Amino acid sequence: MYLVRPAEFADLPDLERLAQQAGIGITNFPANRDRLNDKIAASQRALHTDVVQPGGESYLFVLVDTSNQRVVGACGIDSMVGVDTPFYSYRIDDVVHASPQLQIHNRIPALFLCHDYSGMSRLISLVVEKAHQNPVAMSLLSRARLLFIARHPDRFTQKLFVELRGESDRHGYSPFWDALGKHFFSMDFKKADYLSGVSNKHFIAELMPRYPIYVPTLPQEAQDVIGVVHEDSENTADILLAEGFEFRGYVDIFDAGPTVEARVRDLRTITEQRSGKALIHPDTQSEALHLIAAGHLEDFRVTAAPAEPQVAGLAIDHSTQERLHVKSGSRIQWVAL
Amino acid sequence: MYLVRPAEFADLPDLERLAQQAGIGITNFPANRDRLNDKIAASQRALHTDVVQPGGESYLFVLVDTSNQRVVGACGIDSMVGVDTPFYSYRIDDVVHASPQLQIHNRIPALFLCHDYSGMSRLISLVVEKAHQNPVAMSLLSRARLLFIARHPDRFTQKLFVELRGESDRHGYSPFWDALGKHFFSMDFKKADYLSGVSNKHFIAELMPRYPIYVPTLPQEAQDVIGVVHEDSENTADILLAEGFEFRGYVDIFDAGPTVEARVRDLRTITEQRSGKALIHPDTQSEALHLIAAGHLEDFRVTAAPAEPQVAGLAIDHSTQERLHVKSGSRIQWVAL
Amino acid sequence: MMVIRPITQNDLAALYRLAAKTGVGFTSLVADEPILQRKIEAAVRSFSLEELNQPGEESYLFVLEDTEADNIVGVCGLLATVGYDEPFYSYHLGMVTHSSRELGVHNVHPTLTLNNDYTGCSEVCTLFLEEDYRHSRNGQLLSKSRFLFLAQFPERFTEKIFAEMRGVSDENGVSPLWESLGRHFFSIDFSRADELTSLGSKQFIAELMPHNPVYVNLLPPEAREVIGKVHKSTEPARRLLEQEGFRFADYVDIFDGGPTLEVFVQDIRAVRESRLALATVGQPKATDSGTTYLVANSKVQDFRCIMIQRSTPPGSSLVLSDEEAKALNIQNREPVRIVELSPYSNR
Amino acid sequence: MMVIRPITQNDLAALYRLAAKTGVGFTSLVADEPILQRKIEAAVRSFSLEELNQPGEESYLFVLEDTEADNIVGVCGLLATVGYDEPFYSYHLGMVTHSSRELGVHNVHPTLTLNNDYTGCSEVCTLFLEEDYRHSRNGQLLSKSRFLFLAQFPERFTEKIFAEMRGVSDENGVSPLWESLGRHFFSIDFSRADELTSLGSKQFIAELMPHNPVYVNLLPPEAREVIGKVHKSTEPARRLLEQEGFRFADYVDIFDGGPTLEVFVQDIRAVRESRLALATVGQPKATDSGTTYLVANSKVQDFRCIMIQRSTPPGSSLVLSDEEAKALNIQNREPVRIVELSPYSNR
Repeated sequence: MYLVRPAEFADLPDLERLAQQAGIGITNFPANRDRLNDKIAASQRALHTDVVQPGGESYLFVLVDTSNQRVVGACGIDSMVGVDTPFYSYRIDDVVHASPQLQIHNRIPALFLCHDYSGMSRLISLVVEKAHQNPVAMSLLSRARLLFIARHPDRFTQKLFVELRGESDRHGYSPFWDALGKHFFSMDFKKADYLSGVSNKHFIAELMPRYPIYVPTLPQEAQDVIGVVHEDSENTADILLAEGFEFRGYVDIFDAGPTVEARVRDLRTITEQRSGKALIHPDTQSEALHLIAAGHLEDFRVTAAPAEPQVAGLAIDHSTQERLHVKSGSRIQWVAL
Repeated sequence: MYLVRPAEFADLPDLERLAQQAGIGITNFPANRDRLNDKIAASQRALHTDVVQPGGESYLFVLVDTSNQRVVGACGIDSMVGVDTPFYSYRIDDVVHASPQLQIHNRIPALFLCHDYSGMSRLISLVVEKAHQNPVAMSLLSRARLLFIARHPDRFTQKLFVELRGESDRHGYSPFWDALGKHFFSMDFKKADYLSGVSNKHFIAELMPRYPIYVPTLPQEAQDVIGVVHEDSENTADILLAEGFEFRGYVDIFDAGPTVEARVRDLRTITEQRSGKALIHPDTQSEALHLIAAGHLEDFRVTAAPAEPQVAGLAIDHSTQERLHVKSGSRIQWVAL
Repeated sequence: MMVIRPITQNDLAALYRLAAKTGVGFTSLVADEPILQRKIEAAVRSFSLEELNQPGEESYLFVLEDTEADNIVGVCGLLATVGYDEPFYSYHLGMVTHSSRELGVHNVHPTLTLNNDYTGCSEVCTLFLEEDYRHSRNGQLLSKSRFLFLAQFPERFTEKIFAEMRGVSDENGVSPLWESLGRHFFSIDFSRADELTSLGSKQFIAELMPHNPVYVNLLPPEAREVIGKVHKSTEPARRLLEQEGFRFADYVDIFDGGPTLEVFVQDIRAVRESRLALATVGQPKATDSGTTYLVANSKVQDFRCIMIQRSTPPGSSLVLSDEEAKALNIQNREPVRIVELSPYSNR
Repeated sequence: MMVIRPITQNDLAALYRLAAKTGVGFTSLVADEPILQRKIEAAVRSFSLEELNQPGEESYLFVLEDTEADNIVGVCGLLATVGYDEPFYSYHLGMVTHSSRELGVHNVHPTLTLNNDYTGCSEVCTLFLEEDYRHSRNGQLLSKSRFLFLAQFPERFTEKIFAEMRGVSDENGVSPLWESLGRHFFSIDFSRADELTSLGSKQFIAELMPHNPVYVNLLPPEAREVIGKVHKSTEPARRLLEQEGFRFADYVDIFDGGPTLEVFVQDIRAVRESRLALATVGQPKATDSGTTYLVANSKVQDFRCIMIQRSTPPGSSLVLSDEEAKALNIQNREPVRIVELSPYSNR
């Protein structure tokens, strides 16, 4: 079985191993021990602080294989991006050029550098070990964050967004980067990708194009990957789209991977979640898997288990009860998987 | 009592009188007999055509005082703007300029000429004679259009927008125009306003600024009216906001009046409307006023009358029945006023 | 003798014959009789204005006549102002720098920005000489005669003047810059765009061209290379103008990327060094050796310009032969303007 | 005698004294010892490079010395290139035209566009002369001596060179253009922005300034009027450069709107008309009447430039007095470069 809980310092070695497997294109999860340690520290700090509105806190969660207590996945939430330095994206906007005289009506897509997502909460870096990339684990890890948000709405903004990894091959070659970013950064994709994970991002403001880039003037292979999700992230993308996240024409400035967004209140997990008491039935008959969450902040835990919604609450079995550290009658949240 | 129905050619003299009273700033309702005649003709043509998707049709409705059968108001719907020539607006977008070194983070609003509303349905030109500007008549005329859209959804887009008249004084002086448009059009506001109602609008593309206008560089009095509704249109604005229309940062290119938009399915009139049979009760007791619509296309009629929702349908009285040209058991739509 | 004079109504057939020989990419002279007729009429009207205090919409068109063969063999022109009747577009080749001290990166990005910066400026335009006459410095006479007109009548032109140079295209008229840039925005062929422009219809440029700067480094190499370069056949014309003081000021043609050269009229060598002299009709010492000079009279409607040779530099007076005086359409003691045909010829 | 020579390490105190007298708006010379020390070191290093094939990051700083009073009274400079160490910003004053044939409307809108177009270009910079010495053509000597250096060492500079002119501001240092435009984007005072720039910190300009063209006609009249205008005190300097061939090429300062003047080095009058002559140390006929000439030696590190007067134009050799030869730091038969101090003085 799986459990999602906030990351702890003891998880560091496991997280480092995960990050090494993740590879290029996951800028928020760099294989750098210090940075990972900082991320855990930041998350712990956020969980122990009395927060009344989002202000740049970041939360890191881990997916635990309860059979051996190993960390096999991680994900996070930034309560607000763009607090210190603006958060950059390209907005794809059509520039309309029409000549009635020539009966030409051209809609020319162009990339506009913008910080439209500055000030918004972001779901980040869903990473799961290959062997555990099954639908239950993936869905649990992804949606557990939304249950956390539902439980602590004041800590996040009303809208959320997620960046999906764009096309690049295993050597880190990105056709989009090669056609565009390279000219402005004078470095390779790997390095820019790494820097944007570890540096203060000033360099983006300093080096990025100030004027819109007309898409048709880019080489065809670069045009072809704009807004396209990396093969490895297709599962993640499917889960998010099923949740109600939508692509609104924003892409990553490095690899042109799409950004998807949604209002918290429109998300399937949020609208369908119920809360009530934990009812302990040793022999719960139901086969219907549920995501079940309990606890606040540092004690927040989510698992996926068979359960039976009843009028008084949710019927769960003993092992689920133990995983969640709840007693009979404890307040829990749940949603069908 | 009042009735809303599609405009007919016989309404032309009344409409001309109304347009003269409306004055400057209502570019879609110019006091020009030929243009008004064209508008009626276009509406009649649209109503008699088999339309499967919006394609630029326009519909014109009149508000009739049934006590004397005089036309005392008008409004319309364009099924899709920007079909022949783009539909222009200014989008107000913040340009973010930040210097970490100086600890300055400026958000500078700028006006971007755009055609973001091209291809969308528009509610237009709500004009009501002064003596009839009471809440019932205003609300009836405004919301009757929405019931028409509900009845004929394929004829309109999923989103609607309305332009609200911006600030200008009785002499047609607009501080925004004076600071901005004047420099680009080399004519006065009155003339530009008139031209944009009667001409093909090419001149807007030809003469408007191609680069964004930084708002703080405009004179204060021009800045002050950006997105501000003209005093005379405040009632109209209130009705639309109550319906669920929202301001999304778009303003008129001439007078900077705000544009409001909504998804059809989110509007109060749409979500609250019910349909069922007309139940004729000679002595309906209810005092609750309802908007009641009947008929399709050229036979579409809406009135406001006391009525009583029942399980089988809506109980209405005889005079209402007559105004709507319905029989007992006819299919009608209604919504509480 | 080879004589430069204003075009007249009688020159339509000759002008049409020349226009037919110009070929693709020569937008200022197309073989279309009504257009050429209008050009001639505008020129005749412009030359007929004896008093002018400032440049307006005048266009001056001159022809080179072989008086012995009674043949018009070349044409050149001056426009008092461009851009008022129809917008005049160029790309400005600018730069944007980005640097990050933290990363030690410093990038300079050249950009192309659409503009109308030459609006209201005078233009040196329309130069064509028949193939058979491309010898004996006829090309120089044709091109530089205009500078004596400028020197004599500066009030008819703006302080700055420019010339557009034909850009690079291959034998089929395919322009690398157009293929990589313009085509995306126009959805029409280069030749069609060229044709529309030559017919004086330019609104479509504003409507279709990109209004934001285009980053040159994002264009393919073959397009980058031709920005600011002239067509091989235009290289001599470019050198000639540069010797006279014209300079590339980072403006290029929006279609083929050909350079625009500009100069302040008073800085043109042939203007700055030209001087007035009184003509004495008589027997000049030697007229077939020594330095070659351009000589022009000081008339507008009856403007004439010829080349002469003298072995001693003329001073405040200039002895002209009967034939020369006749070609210049002047009497004894009339003022003429004179300058060495080429720079450094007086050193 | 008044002599121009390269600055040396010993001139720090004198340079500081001069810098303290320059006042607000003179960003290239601020009274800050470490900064001035660095400037001197850079100049000494630049002059010490005997062989150079292309311009790099050299900066040349010259002083004007009154050898009798043993006093440094002026300073002037040349930069080999700008914009590489720190971005160099200007506004380009361009035009956008809009016309509607249907309505018969034709509008020309001037625009200001932020750019780095001068990146990599040489600059004529830092000119300051003590008040007491503003006579006897000392200002001309100070300014124009640089042109002889340019003429002698063109490989150390770019083909084009420019000079920034101080723009309009009132007695309190308030600039009308800044108040109407820059202030909205900076949220800091003009003097603070000016200070930051003079400290060599320009990243904030890219970060804060508008990247889209600004329509000049939307600015208040007092701001429009000063675009491309010089401060009253700078008018003589502007005239002097214009006489030498510098021209306003539609670039202005991003803070105060002061004009940038530019020219191709070979088109500078004092460069074009300068020539080499062999110096003969002896007894010149008269040294206190006739035409005034600038004379410079042909050395880099030991560059010297003085003014002399001669009543007959010097030819291929030039007779210099002992004192003059000593001031120029030359021996008999060494080559010197000479040019008339002012244009037209040789007509």
